[in-house]
Amino acid sequence: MRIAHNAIFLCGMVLSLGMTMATAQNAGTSSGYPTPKGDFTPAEQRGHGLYLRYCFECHGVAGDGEGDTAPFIDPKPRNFTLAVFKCRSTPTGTLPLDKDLEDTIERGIVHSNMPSWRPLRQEDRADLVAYIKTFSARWKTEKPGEPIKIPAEPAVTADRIKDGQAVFKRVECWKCHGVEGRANGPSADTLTDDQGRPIKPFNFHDSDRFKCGSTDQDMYRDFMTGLDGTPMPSFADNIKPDEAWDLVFYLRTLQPPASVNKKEKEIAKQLGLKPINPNAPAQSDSNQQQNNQPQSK
Amino acid sequence: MKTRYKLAGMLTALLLVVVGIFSLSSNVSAAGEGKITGTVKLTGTPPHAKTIDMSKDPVCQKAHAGDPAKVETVVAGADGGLANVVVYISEGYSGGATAATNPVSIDQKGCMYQPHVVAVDVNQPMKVVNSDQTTHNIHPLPAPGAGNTGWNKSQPPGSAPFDVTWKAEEIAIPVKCNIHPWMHGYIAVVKGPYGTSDDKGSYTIDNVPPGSYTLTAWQEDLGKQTAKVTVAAGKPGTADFTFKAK
Amino acid sequence: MRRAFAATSHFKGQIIMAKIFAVTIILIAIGSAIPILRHTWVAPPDISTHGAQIDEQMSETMAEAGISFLAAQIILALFIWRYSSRRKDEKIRTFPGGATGLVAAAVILVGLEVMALGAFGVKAWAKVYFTPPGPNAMPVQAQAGQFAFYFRYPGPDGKFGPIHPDKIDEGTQNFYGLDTSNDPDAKDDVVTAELGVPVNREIHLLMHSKDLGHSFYVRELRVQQDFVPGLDVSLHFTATKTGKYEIVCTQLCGLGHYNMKAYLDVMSQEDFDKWMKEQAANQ
Amino acid sequence: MHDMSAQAVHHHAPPTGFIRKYVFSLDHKVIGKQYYGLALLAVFIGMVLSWLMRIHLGWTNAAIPGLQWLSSSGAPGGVMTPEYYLELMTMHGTLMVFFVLTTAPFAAFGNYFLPIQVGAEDMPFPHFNMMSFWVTFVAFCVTVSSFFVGDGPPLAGWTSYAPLSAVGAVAGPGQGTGQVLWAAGIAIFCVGQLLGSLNFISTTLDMRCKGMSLWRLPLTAWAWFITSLMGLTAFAVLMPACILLILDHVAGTSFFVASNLVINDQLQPHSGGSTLLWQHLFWFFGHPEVYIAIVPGMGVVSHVLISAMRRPMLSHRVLIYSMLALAFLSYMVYGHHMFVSGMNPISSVAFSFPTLAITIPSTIIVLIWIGSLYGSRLRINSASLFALGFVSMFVSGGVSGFFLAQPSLDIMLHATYFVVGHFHLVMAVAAIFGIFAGTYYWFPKVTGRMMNETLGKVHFWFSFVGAYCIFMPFHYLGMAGNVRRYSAFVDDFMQPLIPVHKFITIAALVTGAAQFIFLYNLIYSRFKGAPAPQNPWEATSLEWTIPSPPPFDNFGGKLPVVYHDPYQYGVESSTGDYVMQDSPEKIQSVRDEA
Repeated sequence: MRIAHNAIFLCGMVLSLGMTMATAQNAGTSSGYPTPKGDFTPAEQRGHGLYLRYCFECHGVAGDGEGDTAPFIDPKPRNFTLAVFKCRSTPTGTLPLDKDLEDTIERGIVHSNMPSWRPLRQEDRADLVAYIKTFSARWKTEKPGEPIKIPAEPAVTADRIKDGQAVFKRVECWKCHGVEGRANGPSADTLTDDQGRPIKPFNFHDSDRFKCGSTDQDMYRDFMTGLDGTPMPSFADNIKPDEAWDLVFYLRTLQPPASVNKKEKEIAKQLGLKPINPNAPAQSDSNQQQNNQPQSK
Repeated sequence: MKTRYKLAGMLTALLLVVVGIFSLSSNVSAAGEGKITGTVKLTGTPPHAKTIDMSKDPVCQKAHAGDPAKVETVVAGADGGLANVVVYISEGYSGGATAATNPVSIDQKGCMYQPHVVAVDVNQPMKVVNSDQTTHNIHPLPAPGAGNTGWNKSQPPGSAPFDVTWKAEEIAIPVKCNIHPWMHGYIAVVKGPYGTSDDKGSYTIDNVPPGSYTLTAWQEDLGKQTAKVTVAAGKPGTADFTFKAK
Repeated sequence: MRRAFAATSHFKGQIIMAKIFAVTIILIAIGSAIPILRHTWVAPPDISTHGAQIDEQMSETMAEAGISFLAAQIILALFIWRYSSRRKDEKIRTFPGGATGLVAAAVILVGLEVMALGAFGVKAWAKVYFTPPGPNAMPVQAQAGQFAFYFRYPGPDGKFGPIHPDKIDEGTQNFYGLDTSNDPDAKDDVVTAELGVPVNREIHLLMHSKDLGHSFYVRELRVQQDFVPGLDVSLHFTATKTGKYEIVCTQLCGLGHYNMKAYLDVMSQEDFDKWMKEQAANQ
Repeated sequence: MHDMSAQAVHHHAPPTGFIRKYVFSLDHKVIGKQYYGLALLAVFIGMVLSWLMRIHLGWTNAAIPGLQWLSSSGAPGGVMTPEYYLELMTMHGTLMVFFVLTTAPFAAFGNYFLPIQVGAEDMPFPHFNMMSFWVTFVAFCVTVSSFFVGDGPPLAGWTSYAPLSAVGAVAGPGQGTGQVLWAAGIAIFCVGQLLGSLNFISTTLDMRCKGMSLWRLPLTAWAWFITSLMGLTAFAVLMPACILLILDHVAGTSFFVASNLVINDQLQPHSGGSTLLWQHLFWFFGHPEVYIAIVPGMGVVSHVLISAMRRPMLSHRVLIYSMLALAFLSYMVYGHHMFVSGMNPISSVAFSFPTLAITIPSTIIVLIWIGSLYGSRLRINSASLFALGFVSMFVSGGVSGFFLAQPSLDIMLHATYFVVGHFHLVMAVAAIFGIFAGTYYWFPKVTGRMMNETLGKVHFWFSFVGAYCIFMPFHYLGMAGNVRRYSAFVDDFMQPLIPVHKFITIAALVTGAAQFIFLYNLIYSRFKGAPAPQNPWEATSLEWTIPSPPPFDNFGGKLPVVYHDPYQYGVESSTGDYVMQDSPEKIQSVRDEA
């Protein structure tokens, strides 16, 4: 008994002393991150550490969007290995700018589980982007697209809103978003994203905030770039910049009253704007069914 | 890893000491034999020197009442002379430490380092002085593994100056004061004779035994330049350098 | 069995000692209250819009704490005075109401009172932390590092240029690691060593730590908030009186901690504009 | 309660030979004395450190003669450098909190008297018990060794906030080797306390003699039991935290260091760590630690007061329930150390109310102490003086908690001398007074000799008045916004406060010097004191039923049997106004008036 005890005791002493001395040896000198794996740049290395702290639970260690919490999340976390991103300032099919990704991380994505990471520091977000870009080879082979130009926003007028409604009808936004923008268009229920997972169109009556930012400029950008990975296409080729602004103003009229669309709502009220009728010829949308005005929510 | 560096550093240090001892005896005759002189000039417009805001510490601010201190990264004289350039023998010098007797000093005055760049021989004592009525901490940051170990000491006002020596050649060790973040200087630890250019850009290297050498001139921002020079008995060698402003 | 306390001389001695002790306690209690009542050492007058509530809360708490302090000390002293002189033959009596009364007193008188105090105190706290900065609050970024504060104004474009930590070089006065040659936003950023603010203008302070934990403490503003490395904490306040006030660091950050300070310079709008011009000229 | 008097045979024979008897002894009494000695050593060092700090704060640029020999680099020419001040401050806090306030009232007294008071021959695990002391001793050596290694002890304070404590030597002198030694020392200390707590818990639960129900345990035993419960959980959190800190230093991990930190113009290669994590881990230990330091003091003071008042407390059970409530609440309030730390301000509010709730059990305890004085026959001696001083100090320190429990006031008072005054009064001074009371009270039992009463009273007066002179002004300084942990006061608004600091310094020097009276009294009485009877205070609990000093196996091989509640005072009996716990005589026993 006593022998055993002495043995244990001495081991304890020796161990603790040994540990202390050993640590004292390296103290302060080797303080640093483990040697980078692969050919990580310092920024990517830092991003790696941040990713392992904040991101991988949803986006997965491999960045494939298959994190532990992914099964319980809808919409699903982004799969970085595809390097396909919704919110870009670059044309559809191209890679986004780092700035776009940093903005997304800072802004978060409303109507989803992606929170805003504004409390993180700007330079940390930059590191995260640097690391996220290591998940896909596209970033090595391709260059980000040329960011689209957003012309100065014109003043909102009644005609513009009418024209916007016409555009809404012409390019068949209503097919998915519904004639009143209630996300109840004919093909709304059949939509799937690129991975074949069901996805809902945006219901303009729900909120005045969008996934990729809520300003008029953001809406404009969404038309022109599309939201890659979702059924929302880019209309850069069949909407002229002016028409895009019209569309912006029209869609504002559909949204619940807020500071951003006060003007649009007033004009719409004066016009007594009615929902479009997809079947009628393009000119006269005026004499259509009176039921539920956009405002009546 | 680290320990190997340490070991290397200590070995070099040991070696240097031995060499030093030898050379001291041999240099006594050679001392004052030859010297190298020259000037360092700056072409192009020197960068705009930002003024330093010392409002954080009233003591410092008072020291510069009237003319605020300026950043000393590139200090050019009226006639284009470039100051704070360290000129040393990078090749061809066989002897060890010279002039190890006269201590150079780095003074913390008006919350600036005077001189901004101090050159010192390996194992030559360097005196650290605090002439201010505020506490400074002098914090050299040698590159890891170069053989010099960093330290960080405070000097309250009125506390005695202390001497330090550097074990290995290193050009140059940045030195800073954490309490006054704008305070930055350099300690150029060279092996053998050296000179530092004054605000007219002229420098002198004493105690150079006859022979032909490669000189290197180092400026903290503009980098290094080299020149060949020959020193004969009684006839000083000359070498001029010209740096181009960024 | 030895009677250690029977010797009367000894007994007298301890009675005197007890009475001195009682008096001392009372003297100390009253003595410690005097500087508070005479406001010998107090915080400087408040220059913020939210500080009044904090001061009010402070004085209320002081009143309550002071009363409990004096009451407890004096009763303790009185009991010591009174009951140290009782003889062996006197009967032990118990406090009227026993423990139950005391527990009730503790819970009702002290407990609830203090809880209520705390509940009111939350209002002052909420005024500082639960209200977002106004839409036209002036954004200023404060960066703390060993051992100085530096402040950054976004300049005319209202945008802060991105920070590149690897470009930070205090030797060349690039405290924020700005890349003025490449970043358009950074070109017009103004970095200063003192926090100049216009009076009666709400300031939205974005607190950014360069290296370690620091803290931003201005007594007159009734503001204290730590800098957290890796997190950008934001704070907002409005200074209502012009003047120069000291900003000190209250989070131990190394050997120069005691000397880590800067000045808050509250200026009239035109002085501020002039000052801002000078600073911008010196970038 | 199973009968243990049947197997009243000691499970290890009396040791022969010096080592086994005095060094690696298994006897809980010797271990208790060893702990007490360690605490004395630590408190002496800590006090000298505080002296140096106080002198520096009073006369900042004055050369302290001889200091340059203590540390030539820390104090060139005797003028203390800022980093040396912070190093002394760190070591003062560490030594005092861990090696004095935790070891003396809990480990030292508890080890010696808990087994006796529960009527046991020894602790259930004597080997663990011995190991707990020697591990603690190793921890002490490791911590103190940082004075002599590298460039001195750490300067991050006893709270060692990350990242200052985690990034290594680049953050300043002492942050390399010194900081690692500190963390290692504390980690080892936790091991020792965990072993000790295990022993205390099992002693209280399993080793009670016949008739000793839990409610019949004296308040001291209850206090130690509650403390050991806290220690078991609190130190179990601190130890891993310290190990993670060491890993951040030597293994290059980033538990507590965020990314993109630029220290001395060097971009640190860490990433993803959380600096607030350390504060959460530390204070989850740190706040219970406060009660680990003070609750044993409460027990000792109650114990001493009762035998001085010649009557039991108004309510034995309410006192115990209140101490339990303190222990329980202490886990839900740690966030009040972090109100302005950058933690979510909502959680600050959430933490503030449990903190305020702590005033309720504390007030109950104080009121019961004071209320029990009413109608008592108070005996004044060194022990009871210190016990009453404890009550006064506890009140003074406690009320300042009203302020610090409110986040809105913490904005003004956080990290000022107000905090320093608060925790020194309520935790340090009060706990130390508890230690003194216990020492004067139990010294006769431990050594068989009485302590000198006169010296004791002189010591008390210096300590009591001195402590108030030192720590009351701290509150005023704090309200004027005097920031703590400053090695010099360069800010303009602090200049008028420096005279106060000078006053405090003088008070501290005098009060500290007076402690040598105690030391002398301790040593002198140990050898020359008047021989002590078995029960000098006419007390009732079990430790007074055995000879002083107690024999090796406490009860001479025959475990006692308990018939009464612990404090049967103010009753008529054959022995006078009290009845020993183990006397079989039938009495009209004093009931709990709860």
